[in-house]
Parts: sequence; structure tokens; C-alpha cells
Amino acid sequence: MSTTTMTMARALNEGLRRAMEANKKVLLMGEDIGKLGGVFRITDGLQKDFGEDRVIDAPLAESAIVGTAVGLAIRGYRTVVEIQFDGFVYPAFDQIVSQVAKLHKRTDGVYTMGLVIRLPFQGGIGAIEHHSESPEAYFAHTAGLRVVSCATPNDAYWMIQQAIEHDDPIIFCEPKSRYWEKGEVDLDQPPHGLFDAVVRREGHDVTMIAYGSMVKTALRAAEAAEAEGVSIEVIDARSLAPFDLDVMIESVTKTGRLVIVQEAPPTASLGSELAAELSERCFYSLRAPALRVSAYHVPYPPSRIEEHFRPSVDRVLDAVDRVMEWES
Amino acid sequence: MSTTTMTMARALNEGLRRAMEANKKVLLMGEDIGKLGGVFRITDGLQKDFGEDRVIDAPLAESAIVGTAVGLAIRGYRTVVEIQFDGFVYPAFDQIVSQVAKLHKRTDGVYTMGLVIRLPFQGGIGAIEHHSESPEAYFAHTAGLRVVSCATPNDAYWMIQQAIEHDDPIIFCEPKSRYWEKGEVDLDQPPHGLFDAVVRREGHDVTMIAYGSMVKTALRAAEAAEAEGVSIEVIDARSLAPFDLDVMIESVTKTGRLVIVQEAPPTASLGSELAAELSERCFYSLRAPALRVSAYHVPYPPSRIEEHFRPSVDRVLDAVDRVMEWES
Amino acid sequence: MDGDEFVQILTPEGQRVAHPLYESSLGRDEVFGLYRDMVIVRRLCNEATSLQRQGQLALWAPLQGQEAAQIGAGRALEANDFTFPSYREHGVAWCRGVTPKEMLRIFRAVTNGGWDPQKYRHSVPTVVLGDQVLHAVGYAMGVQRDGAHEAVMTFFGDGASSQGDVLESFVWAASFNAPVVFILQNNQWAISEPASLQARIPLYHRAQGFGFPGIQVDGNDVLAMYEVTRRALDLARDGGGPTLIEAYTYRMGAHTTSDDPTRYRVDAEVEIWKHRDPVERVKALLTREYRMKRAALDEVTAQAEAIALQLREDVLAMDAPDPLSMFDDVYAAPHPLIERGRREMIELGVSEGH
Amino acid sequence: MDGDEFVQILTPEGQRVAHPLYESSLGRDEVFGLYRDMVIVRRLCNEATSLQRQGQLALWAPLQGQEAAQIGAGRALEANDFTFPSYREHGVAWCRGVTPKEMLRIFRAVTNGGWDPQKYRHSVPTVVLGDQVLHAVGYAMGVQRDGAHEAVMTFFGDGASSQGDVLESFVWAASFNAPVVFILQNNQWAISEPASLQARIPLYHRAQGFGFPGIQVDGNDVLAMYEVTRRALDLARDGGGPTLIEAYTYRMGAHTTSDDPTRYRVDAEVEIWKHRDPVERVKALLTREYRMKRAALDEVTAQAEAIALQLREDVLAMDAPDPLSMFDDVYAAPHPLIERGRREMIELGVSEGH
Ligand SMILES: Cc1ncc(C[n+]2csc(CCOP(=O)(O)OP(=O)(O)O)c2C)c(N)n1
Ligand SMILES: Cc1ncc(C[n+]2csc(CCOP(=O)(O)OP(=O)(O)O)c2C)c(N)n1
Ligand SMILES: [Mg+2]
Ligand SMILES: [Mg+2]
Repeated sequence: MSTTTMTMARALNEGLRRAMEANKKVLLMGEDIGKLGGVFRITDGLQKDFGEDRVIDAPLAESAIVGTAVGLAIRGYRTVVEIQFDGFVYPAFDQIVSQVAKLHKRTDGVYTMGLVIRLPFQGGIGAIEHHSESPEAYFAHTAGLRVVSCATPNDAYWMIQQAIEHDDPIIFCEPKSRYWEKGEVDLDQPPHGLFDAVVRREGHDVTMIAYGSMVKTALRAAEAAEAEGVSIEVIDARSLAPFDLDVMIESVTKTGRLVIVQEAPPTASLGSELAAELSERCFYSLRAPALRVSAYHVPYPPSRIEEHFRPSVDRVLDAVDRVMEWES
Repeated sequence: MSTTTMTMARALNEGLRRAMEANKKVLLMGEDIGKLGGVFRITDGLQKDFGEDRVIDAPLAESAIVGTAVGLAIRGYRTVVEIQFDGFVYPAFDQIVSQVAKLHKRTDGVYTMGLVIRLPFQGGIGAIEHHSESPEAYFAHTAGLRVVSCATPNDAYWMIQQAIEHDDPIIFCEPKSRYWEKGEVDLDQPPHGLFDAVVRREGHDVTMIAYGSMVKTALRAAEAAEAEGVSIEVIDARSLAPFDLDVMIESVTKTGRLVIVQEAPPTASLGSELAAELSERCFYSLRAPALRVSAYHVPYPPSRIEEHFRPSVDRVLDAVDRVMEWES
Repeated sequence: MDGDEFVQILTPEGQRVAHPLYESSLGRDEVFGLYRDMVIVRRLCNEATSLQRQGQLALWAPLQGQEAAQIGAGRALEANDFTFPSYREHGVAWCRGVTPKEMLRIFRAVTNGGWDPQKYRHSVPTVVLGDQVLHAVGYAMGVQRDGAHEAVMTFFGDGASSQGDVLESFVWAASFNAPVVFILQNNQWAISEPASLQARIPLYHRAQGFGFPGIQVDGNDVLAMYEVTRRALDLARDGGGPTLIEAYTYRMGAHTTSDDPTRYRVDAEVEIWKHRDPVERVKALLTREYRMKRAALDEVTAQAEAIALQLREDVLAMDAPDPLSMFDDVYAAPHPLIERGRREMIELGVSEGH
Repeated sequence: MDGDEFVQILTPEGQRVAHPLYESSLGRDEVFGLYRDMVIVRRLCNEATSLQRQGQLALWAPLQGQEAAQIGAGRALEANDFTFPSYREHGVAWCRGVTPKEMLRIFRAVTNGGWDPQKYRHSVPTVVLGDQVLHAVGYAMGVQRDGAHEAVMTFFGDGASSQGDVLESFVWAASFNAPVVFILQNNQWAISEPASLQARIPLYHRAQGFGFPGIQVDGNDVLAMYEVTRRALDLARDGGGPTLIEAYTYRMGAHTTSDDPTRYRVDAEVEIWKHRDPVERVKALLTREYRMKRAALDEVTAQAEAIALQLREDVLAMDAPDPLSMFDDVYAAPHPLIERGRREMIELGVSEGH
């Protein structure tokens, strides 16, 4: 087993490189992804090595980026689209919802919509407005799409390759606040299937589900809770649509308590979906209501106060206290 | 009290007329809303009476329709935008999510985003693709917006006026399959506040929440259930964001059982939000898990089979059976 | 319509006229072929309209008046080219080999597509205005990357020309010099809105603002449509980049069978355009210049009749799909919510032939 | 740049040149005023850059090189006009009376806006490329309905010019003959992408394709910018409809303080543009033609210095907002989720001055 330590940004870069080497039909397209290597340098060096025909600097129009990627998919190419920041995906919403999500079905399976839309998402980097959004629920709600999110460099390296290989369109959510954190990457063997949820830490009192940036927050909360004698099982959802419910049901059945942590605003969110679904499926196991720790129902605030908007370890622990105190 | 019987389409037309008479700053804008009166004739006759400056036939570009309505709002106008069909709102998604929803906040309250986006939504009219969608969850998820839906001509008549008067931007969802159904309209007195949920039928065994087209489906199911001795309380949510939770909590606390009926696909939907929220708030009252009856997680099918996609009375009764049989 | 920039080589009266840049390359048989196509698609369209009136179709979008624009463009294509239509291009679909039966499936509401787009190299209808135009440009970028000698063609209307997606397509086609031909059928109306609401100068000018050629053609002149389109396709295949062709034509019928055009346009306008009928002028050419016999023309009518009859039979035999089919092909790979939905529907007792 | 269509009336060397359509209407004091504005906003911009380097700002988007484009356009406005900027128009904000302190609030990440847009008749920055351009057109439609003698101006970049929203704005402005002036600052770069990626012919041509005038101006010539803009504004106010002005200029600095332009452009290019500096040429004009004294120029420098110092002080004093303020003004009317969020935050012990 050959492992090496790298940042998530680097892992994505290496994963993209490997996918491009493996399949000549893989293209990258996005704003500033060529010479600049993208504003986060995820595509650093790839245009130099694979040429301008395969790493395409796009004019500034997100709808066109996605719309032409659809045309390329019809022609048999697999385009990995980079949306520069989460908040700039909305101009492409129509192409994503009405075309990317539906063309496979509309053509009775003739068109393969094998494209990946990379979305640096979530906040926590002190950016200005529109650079810190969590739009995953919009896509998870849309039949025909799949949504995944990586939380570690190893997952980043493998999930991007798995997503590119996969025949369905995938919204690939990258927690930008974790781009520069390092971790071990196993270059030989993918750790999990693309749509598997993973128990990141075992525990028996409370099940905590998180994804993207919040996995680390959840793990920190679990550590803090342990000091107070509460044992938290942390699940990294990884696949946001569909959810890997079996892993979650098993955990909740064991712990009887559930806290969901997300950076997105609460209403009709993935947290709502998990709470609804697991409250139904684990009706007799749950000893306290499923609680959601989300951002507030307000636009992403100026970043000087963003840490009051994003779920903090404190807020997560507060929810843990509440589920622990509910009966017992 | 002067009441009169009319269709929902007519009630909307009369409501718009009254709002335009009351306030000269009220404009209508949309595709084909002038001479044609809109494809559903909701604006029939209004351009003739209020002129082309106030009833504006728009070039075919939804982003521009909403974007210019934003500019008109900044200038002090109140524009009621007609999106021709639900499935054509997506090109305007960026303007709605990044501008309409956020400009009041961004300007510390200086800009009033008093605009109404009318959305003929849901299916059941035998239409081709993109004409039968239920996109309400996308908007409910977005902080800064409000979402409402009328289910009767009386509500249509009053809610459209209340929405136009309201200072926040409102996504106004009209159940197009009910446009031609008639009902009593009270021309003197609004029946409820714009954001109130309403108990349409009292019952004590099961609380059933629905909105738009599904209110009628829920009422039919309640009738059928009554024949079998099950008493269903039907709540018309009316306001989809925010929800009027108090009315719902009171009902669930009484009945101990909850079924939510919606035409939208299930994942991260309003049904998920209600199930999550009410499972939390009514944790001790619920005698069975909250069940959601939704469309399936597939694109809206060809309309020859749409009635297998939309929740039917049968499917709703099936859920009622399940919550009734859970313990008892 | 500004002088020479308006390409017409066959007048409404069926007279050939000289144009400085274009002349017809077609012989008698080929012109007769175009005539045959136009008569057939018009007949097919009429059959669909009556099928809709009889409750056999959910909707129909008639092409009447636009036969020359569609057949001229459609017959200029090579087999390997690829086309991205909107929802009214039955004439183009016909040229690509799509069967009338397949064309009507979407309008009978038994599918959201209708045919195998890779088999015919003709994409399924796109209902959201303008979306397909970006697909065409993207496909054309793929053709470039393959080094293939192919062109791509896409269709949209005067109304759709206002959509951001169409305009972004122009940006991209120009920047990447994509081998794509944009056919803008300006049929004067977008449902109830006149083309003058979308633009205050002729639409073909837009292309020039983006740096590629825009040409206005008499869209009711099948010979002109054929020649202009063929040259644009050649240009595209040879690396010359995109062209915008505005086919100046007219929607003789309603927008769709749900529409009532009497609410927004006057009969006199329709009358004027009747005199510019695309089929009649070719008929005049055939009988006058080529001295085509009545019998040959009648044979075409009979052939069209037979196709229409067959179509009617096919449509009546078209059953609603199995409700369970809504779960097919949503995803290419297994998906738990699909499995769950299928299971639930089966448990409800919904079965084949329901 | 095609000959006469490129409007320049002051050369990089500070020489006046004749243009067949435009000549400067400004006297010495007015030119001096423009010079003062440019010096001040450049100094202000430098101060912001160093504040960012010192960790006092989250980000800064420098305008250096674009002073003439912004001051020329900004000073051509009447008090009642309304402007819709993007994120780099500090020079325009200055002309509208926005204080430097207010301008920097968004970059200190203490607000997503920064000033009262109705007070200054200058909207808050728009970060999503192109969105504000539609707002300008809508606002202009309101001006028309009010029968007001006002014009609207909006700014966007060469990169943003590819966005559907900008292109749809052209459609609408043309169709409604809206009193709007589009200022396209072509500063040659959209972050790392050269303007040639967005368009293969000069951008101002686009307007002509939509049926309204497009003009290319030396965006580093403040006199030309002023005259061309003023005439376009007059045209708009008088019912003559929209104009697109392409200010051909250069972004001398980085895209933002987060950017590293050495990755994508060569120094030689920057050097060339240094010779076209917008401030230097006015200085040359002032000293040569108007024989302006050194002392007067120095006074401007001193004034700019004082403003910069004050700005620094103001920025350092700018505290993070109360976290609870995130719940203010999300909605105009009470909203239960806002009340709930506020309550939850208070319960967490977050308070003023945190
Ligand atoms: C994005 C979008 N908005 C609205 C519609 C509804 N609609 C369908 S056809 C049509 C008119 C289109 O006119 P045009 O582009 O001229 O094509 P034509 O129907 O004349 O062939 C409209 C508004 C749609 N299909 N898509
Ligand atoms: C819709 C959207 N996509 C992407 C971005 C990210 N972005 C910010 S500025 C910029 C470049 C804009 O270039 P240009 O329009 O030329 O303006 P300039 O920065 O040169 O003034 C990009 C890509 C954005 N803000 N909005
Ligand atoms: Mg048309
Ligand atoms: Mg630029």
C-alpha cells in the first residue's frame, strides 16, 4: 500500500490528472482553470500537460459551461466542470435541472450524462458574499442528479475519479475550507464506494451525521463530548443524494439519538430529509427527537461574523446535550 | 357580505385587477400576458384596461423578466411577474436566489423587494414535459423569500392581493389543475392572513397537511376514510415558507398521527421539512411516524401516466392505513 | 429585409430570380424531392392536428408555413451531421429519418422524447426555449476535438432568440469557432408576441455583433434555404466557424392546438402570407419550368395520404406506457430511491397494461 | 480599435487630438477637477491595497488603470441619474458621493452592501457577474413610466459581457428603448482570461447587432470618456434609448488582492500600458496647456493623502457587526424563523460587541 500525505486541493489535482490519463475523453472546463490553475489551483498544471483542448478556459457564462458540457456528453466526452464558487452555479440552474438531470431519461437511456460539476462549497474562508454557499439541497431535491461531498484528501482523490467514471451526472461538492488541510492518501486502493456513508468515529450514545466541512466539526464535538462522558458516533454521509441510509439506520438503532450537522440553511434541507427519514425508519429506536444543527435561515452573513452562522462545536454540543437530556 | 361564485382563474384575474386599481405602482409583466391574457387567461382584459405600460408583454427571457422586475422594485414599482409554467422559472433562478432574496438584506433594508412571482405549478393537466413541476422547495429553502399557495378561489382572490401589498418578495404558487374549479368568493373580507394555515376539515385520528392541488385530494381521502371510521383533520398549509406551525402542532398534538401530501418529489422537500419539524416538536404526541406521500423521485413522467406519479386518493389512504395500524 | 442581404432565389410566384451570391444547384429530381418532402410533412402535420382535435393527442405544434425552412435546411445536411431541434421541427425530423409515428409519441404524451437521437443523429425535442442551442455548440466542440469533418445544426425561434442561453451560444460559437449552423426560424410570432418585441432590427444582425456571419433568407423559398444552409454547413465543416441563418417565414397556424391566434393577430396578415406559400411556389416551378406532369404531383399527394393514414393507425395503436416505466433510465446505475419507488408502485398493484 | 470609431481626444502624451464627432467641452477647472478625482481614487485604492496586505481587509479589488473610465463616466452623470455598479467601481462611487469608508465596508467583510443606495443614487456592489445590468434596465423602465428626465448607467467588465443576463439586457434595452447607458470596462482581463476569449471582434459591436449604438472609447482618456458618456446620457434622457460604451482600458494591478497575475500575463504588457496611464496624461495637459502650477498639483496629492489617512483610521475603527444583526432586514415583515434564530443565538450567549 503506497500512501502519501497531501492537501485536499492536491489530492483533487492528482485525482483529476489520473482520470485524464485513464480516459482521453475526459475534459475539464471552467473559468480560469488553465494558466491560472483555477482560483483554488485545483487544476494547476493540467492545461500545460493535457493541452488547451482538454483543459478549457471558458468564457464567463455558467449556463453555457454546463450547456456545452451537455453537448460534449452527447458527443461522448466526459466533462468535469469547475464552477468557480458555489454562489455562481445558479445561472446554470436551468441547464442542470431541466437538461443534465433529465436527458438520460428523456432519451430512454441513449444519452449518457456522464459529467461532473465540481462545486467548491460551504464557507469559513473569510470571503465576500456568494463565495460561501451551501446549495446542495437544490440538487439533491432534483431527480436525475447525484450529489456527493468529500471530507478528506483520500476521499477527494478517489471520489473525484469515481465520479468521473460514473455514468450519471454528479454534483461534486468540495468543502473549500478544507482544501488546505492535509491527510493520508492511499494511491492504490479506493477506501469506499462513491455512494457509501462511512462511520468516522464509533460511539454508542448519539449518532451524528455530517458531511463536507462539518465532518471535522462533528469529530471535534465528539472529542469534547467524550471528555464529558458522552460517546458520539460520527457518520460522514459522503453521498448526499442518494443517502446511504443503511449505515445511518444501523447507527441510530444502536444509539437511539440523532444529531445532524450541516452548514446549509435549515428549511427543506438535507438535514430535514435525514431527520424526516430517520425519524420514520427508527421510530421506535429514537429516544429523543432527531435534532438538526444548521446555519440560520438568513443569507450568508458578512464573513466577519460567519462563525456565528456556521454550526460551531458549541452549537453542536448544545444539541448533543439536548438529545441526551431528553429522557434518560 | 357580498359573495359570488367564480373559478380560481377568474378570482386571480379579479384580485389582480383590484390590486392594480388600488395602487398605480402595481405592474404586471410576463410572456403573452397582454392581448392573449396569458396562456391561462389569468390576466385577461387587464392590458386593455390598464395599458401596455402597466401590463407588459415581455421578450422571452425569464432571467430578464425577474431581473428587470428587481430594477423596477428599486424604482418603487411592484411588479407581479407571471412565469408561464413552473418549468420555465429555472432560467431566472440566479436572479431570484442571489438578488430578489438578498437585496433587502444587502442594502440594510433600503431596497424593498416588493415583487410577486406567480408560478402556475403542479401537474394534472395532461401537459407535455416542463409544464407540471413543483419547484416550491427550491424557493422555500432560500432565505429571503416567502412562498405561498392558494387552493380555493376565495384564497386566490385574497392571497394575490395580500401578496402584492406585502413588502417581501413572494413566490406565489397557483395549482393550475384547479384553475377552472369554482368556489365562493367573498368580495368584502379576506378569510385569513396571508401566512396562516387553515384547518379545512376537522378530525381527530390523523392530521393531514397538504397545499395547492393536493388539498382537494386530501379532502377526498378524508371523506373516504370517514366511511371507514377514520377521522382525518385536513390542514391547508397555504403559506409554504414560513409554515404556520402552531396550527399544525396543535392538530398533531390532538391526533397523534401525521400524513403529509405533496406533488413534489420527496427528497429535501417541504414534506421532509414538515415531517422533520413536527416529529421534533410533537415527539411525545406522535403515535406513529410522520409519513410523507409525495411524487416519486423521478422526472415528471409523460402525462399519460401522470396520475400514477401524483399522489392519488388511494396512495394517501394507504398512508392513513399505515399510521392507523402502527400501534392502536 | 434589406436588399441583397435577403436571399431569395424563387419568388412566391415560382419564378427564379438572380441573387449575386447564391444560385440553385439542384436539378429537377432534387427539386421534386424537396416538393415531395414538403407535401408529406404538411399532410402529416394536418393529420396530427386532426388527431389532436379528436382527442388522440395531448397537443400538437403545427409547422404549416415553415415547410421550406425546415426541408431546405434539413436536406442540406450530410448523414454524419448532428441536429438539435426545438419542438416544431417535424420537417427536419422527417429529413433525418425519424418516423412520423416516433415524432408524435411526445404529443401523445407517452414519452418525453420519442426516438433514438443517436440513430438518427437528430436530438429529441427541447421544450425549454434555447437550451438545445448550447448543446449544439458543445457537441460541435466535441466534433472539433475529434477532428471530424462534420457540422452541427440547431433550430430556435424568434422568441427564443431573446434567451440568455441562445445569446451565450453565440459567444461560445464565436470564441471556439465551433462548426455550428444556427437556424433561427423567424415565423413572426412567439405565441402572441410579434417578433418586433424581441428585436427592433432584423434578428440576423445579431451574429455580426458577435463576429460571425448572419444571413437572412426567404424561409419560404426552399431553394434558397437549401443553398444558404449548405454553404454554411460546408463552411462549418471546413473550419470556418458558425453562421446564423434567419429563415424569414410565417407560422400559418396556431402556436399549438391549445392556442387561439384570433386573440392577437388579424386575418389579413395570414392572407398576405398565404400568397407566399412555400409549397405552392415549388409546385409552380415544377409545372412551369420543369413541365412536371399532373400525375407525378398527384402521386406525391397520394403518397402523403398513405403516410397520414398509416400515422393515424400508428397513433391509435399507441398505448400509454407501463406506469412502472417512469423508473427506467432515470439513472444509468442503480439508485435506492428508484428501487423504493418501483417497489411501492408494485405494492399498490399497478402493473403492466394498466 | 477601428479608426474613427475609437474615440480619443487626449493622447497618452497629453496632447489633444481632433475627433470628427467629439471634442472636449471642459475648461481648466473642470479638467483639474477630474484630475483631482483620479488622484484621489488612485490613492484611496493604494491605501486599500495596503490595508488588505496588513490584514485589515478581507479582500480588495483595485481599480488602478481604470481611473479615467470611471471618473469620466461618473462625472458625466446628473444628480438624479441612477447607477448600478459591479464590484470595482470605486471611482464611480466616489463621484456619486459614497464615502471611502463606506466603500471599504464590504471589503472589510462587515457588510454585504456598504452604503445607502437611494441616498447616493448609486446601487451597492454586485458580485454575481452581470446581474446588476438587468436591474439597471428595469430601473430605466421605471424612469420611463414616471416620465422622468433621468438616465441610468450600469457597469460591467469584458468577462461579464459573456453572461446571458448582460446579453438579455441588450435585448430588453432595445425592445423597450430604455434610458440606460451600458459602460463596459474592457480592462483586457477577466481574472486570468484575456478579453479575446470572450469575443473575437471588439465588444462594442455587440450593441449594433441589437440595434442600438455601440462606441469604443479610449478608456484611459478621461476627456473622451466624459464627452462620450455625457452625450449617451443626454440621448437616454431625451428618449433616444440605450448606448453601449466600451471603455478600452487596462487593469494595471491584480484582479483582487487574492490574485497572482504573474501566472498568466507578462510584464511587458503591463509596461506598455504604463505609457498610457490615465492620470499622467491629464497631468501633462494641465502643466503644459493650462500651465498649472506645481503647487496646485501638490495640493491635490496632499488632499488625497489626507483622505487616505482618514480612510485608514476609519477602517481600523470598523468593528465586526453584532452577530445578531444577521437577522435584521432579511425580511421587511416579521418572520418566525428569524425570531427563532435570534432567540437561539441569544440563548447561546452571543451578544453585542462579541
Ligand atoms: C424558457 C421557456 N419559457 C417559456 C416557454 C413557453 N413557450 C413555449 S413556446 C413559446 C413561444 C416560442 O416562440 P418562438 O421561439 O418564436 O418559437 P415558435 O413557437 O414560434 O416556433 C413559449 C413562450 C418555454 N417553452 N420555455
Ligand atoms: C456569475 C459569476 N461567475 C463567476 C464569478 C467569479 N468572478 C469574479 S470576477 C471574475 C472576472 C470578471 O472579469 P470582468 O467581467 O472582465 O471584470 P473585471 O474583474 O476585469 O473588472 C470572475 C470570473 C462571479 N463573480 N460571478
Ligand atoms: Mg416564432
Ligand atoms: Mg475585465
